Amino acid sequence: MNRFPIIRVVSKFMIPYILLFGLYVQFHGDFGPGGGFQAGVIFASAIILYGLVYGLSAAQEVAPSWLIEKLIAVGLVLYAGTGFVCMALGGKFLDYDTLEHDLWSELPHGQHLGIFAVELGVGITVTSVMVMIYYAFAGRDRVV
Amino acid sequence: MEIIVIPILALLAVTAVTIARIRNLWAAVMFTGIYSFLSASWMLILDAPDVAFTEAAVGAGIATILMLATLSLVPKNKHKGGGIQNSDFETKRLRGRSVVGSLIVALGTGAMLVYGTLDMPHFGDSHAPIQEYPRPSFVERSQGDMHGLPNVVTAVLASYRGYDTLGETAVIFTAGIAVLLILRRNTDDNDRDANLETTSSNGGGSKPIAVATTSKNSEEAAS
Amino acid sequence: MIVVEVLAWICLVAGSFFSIVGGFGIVRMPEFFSRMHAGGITDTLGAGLVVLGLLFHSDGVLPAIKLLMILFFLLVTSPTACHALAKSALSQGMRPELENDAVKSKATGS
Amino acid sequence: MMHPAMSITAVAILITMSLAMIRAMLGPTVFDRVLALNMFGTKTVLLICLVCFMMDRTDFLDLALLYSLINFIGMVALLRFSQYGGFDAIDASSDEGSTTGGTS
Repeated sequence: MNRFPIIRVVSKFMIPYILLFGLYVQFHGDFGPGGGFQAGVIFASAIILYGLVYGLSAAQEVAPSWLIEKLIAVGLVLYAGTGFVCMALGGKFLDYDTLEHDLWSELPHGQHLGIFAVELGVGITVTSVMVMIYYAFAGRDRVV
Repeated sequence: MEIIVIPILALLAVTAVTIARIRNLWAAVMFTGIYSFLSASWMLILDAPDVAFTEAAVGAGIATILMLATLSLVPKNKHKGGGIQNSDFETKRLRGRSVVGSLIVALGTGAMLVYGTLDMPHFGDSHAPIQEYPRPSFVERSQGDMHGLPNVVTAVLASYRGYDTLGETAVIFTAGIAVLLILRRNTDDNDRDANLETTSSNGGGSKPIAVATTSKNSEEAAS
Repeated sequence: MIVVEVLAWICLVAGSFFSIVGGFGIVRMPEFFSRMHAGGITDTLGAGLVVLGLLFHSDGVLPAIKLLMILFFLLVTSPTACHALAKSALSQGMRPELENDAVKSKATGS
Repeated sequence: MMHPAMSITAVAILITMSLAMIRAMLGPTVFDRVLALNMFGTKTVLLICLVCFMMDRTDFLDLALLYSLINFIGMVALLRFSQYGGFDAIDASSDEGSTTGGTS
């Protein structure tokens, strides 16, 4: 889109706000509307906007393909791993009541901590899947 | 509120009919965007802000981009100019051939689905399992269980129904892997030329094999 | 308080007036570039007045800040999209239909 | 707080939405449709703000904020695809893009 300088500048200006809003939805989802899935989609939208305006290779410098591929699995592992940590602490799978702790009072406790970790896993998986689908579409068109 | 609700529902119906009837696929993608806007407003009025949030995040941004990307991968004459008569002809041919069969299949599926709902409790029945089971309900329990987290939807999704959400995340994971397997050509492995030569069945093949197959092909062509 | 109430009424009604005017403009205007002018009215003046009217009704700081942010993003993104739209329409050969060369631009097939 | 002026404004916005939809249906060129869609998005943001105030649930204004951000992405995507018809011709622009980005 190098024929649209205003779009380039405004996109550069908007992307931080979209990323920040995605983080807000991710970490504020326990208190207001939102959660991991929505946050993941918003975060991916910001990266895709960057790719649409500045080109696929620029987006792949920001979020490299190999990293995104790994992150698809990392999110799911984080989710299931929370369940296994609960089992290791003596509860059942995904029983967040075992996550009660008194290490640091600022850190969320028990159920809240479990929800936090699980939503983070969902967010990571959704972000990377959406970005990866975009890469798949865009990269295909470039080769043909 | 009725003064807003009825026009929104009418606009939703008009948009849905337009999406089904319009022949220009680019315009249809834009109308799905309009449908997303309207349904998000409608879900907000129904007091379901989480669903409205999902619709807003997915419908206006990602869904539009992915549908446009799909259209751009389809051969050009399908959605621009001269191809329209061709596709019209296609639908006419299909309509003449199999309208009876598809009608029977559709009606049969519909009848089976209606038959399946006969055993379900009546709509709004106060003795239905969905009203009986969580007693006290999640809304009353979640304040104590969740250290005072106000959003019950998040509590139900991530904690009370944690298994379901794990399954959903696995579905997203699987869908992403499937899209990768179908769509991606390994452009980032520096063997783009090799990839262009070989067929997609051995897309992961290394360079020497690709060269060997191409040389064989050229030999066959020469002989 | 009555002053705030009156101001909110004025802003909301003026915003809805401009919004409807722009809506009729986008349907009734003869060609693309004049329609874009009509769309610009609703996107900036109509939206600004409506959000300003709601601002008078907001109790508390957080809703007011959110409204101001919404207004800010609308005012940034909507004219940008309109500009890019006009530019790509021009680059694809559409020309604004002026009074003295209406015949010529029809001939080029805008 | 159900305010009569808000009801009037909501009805006006709904009328504008239907007018924009008429243009999106008629629209002879693709640009008319994109213009109508852009207008529809702005009007949705306003309608959601109004509904939040009419239901007295101002914490749902996040939704309007999200739409005002996301609507832009949809516009950029539509423009890019109507301009280039695909993802190609991107990488030619990326080098110049870095220099433009540096100055902005």
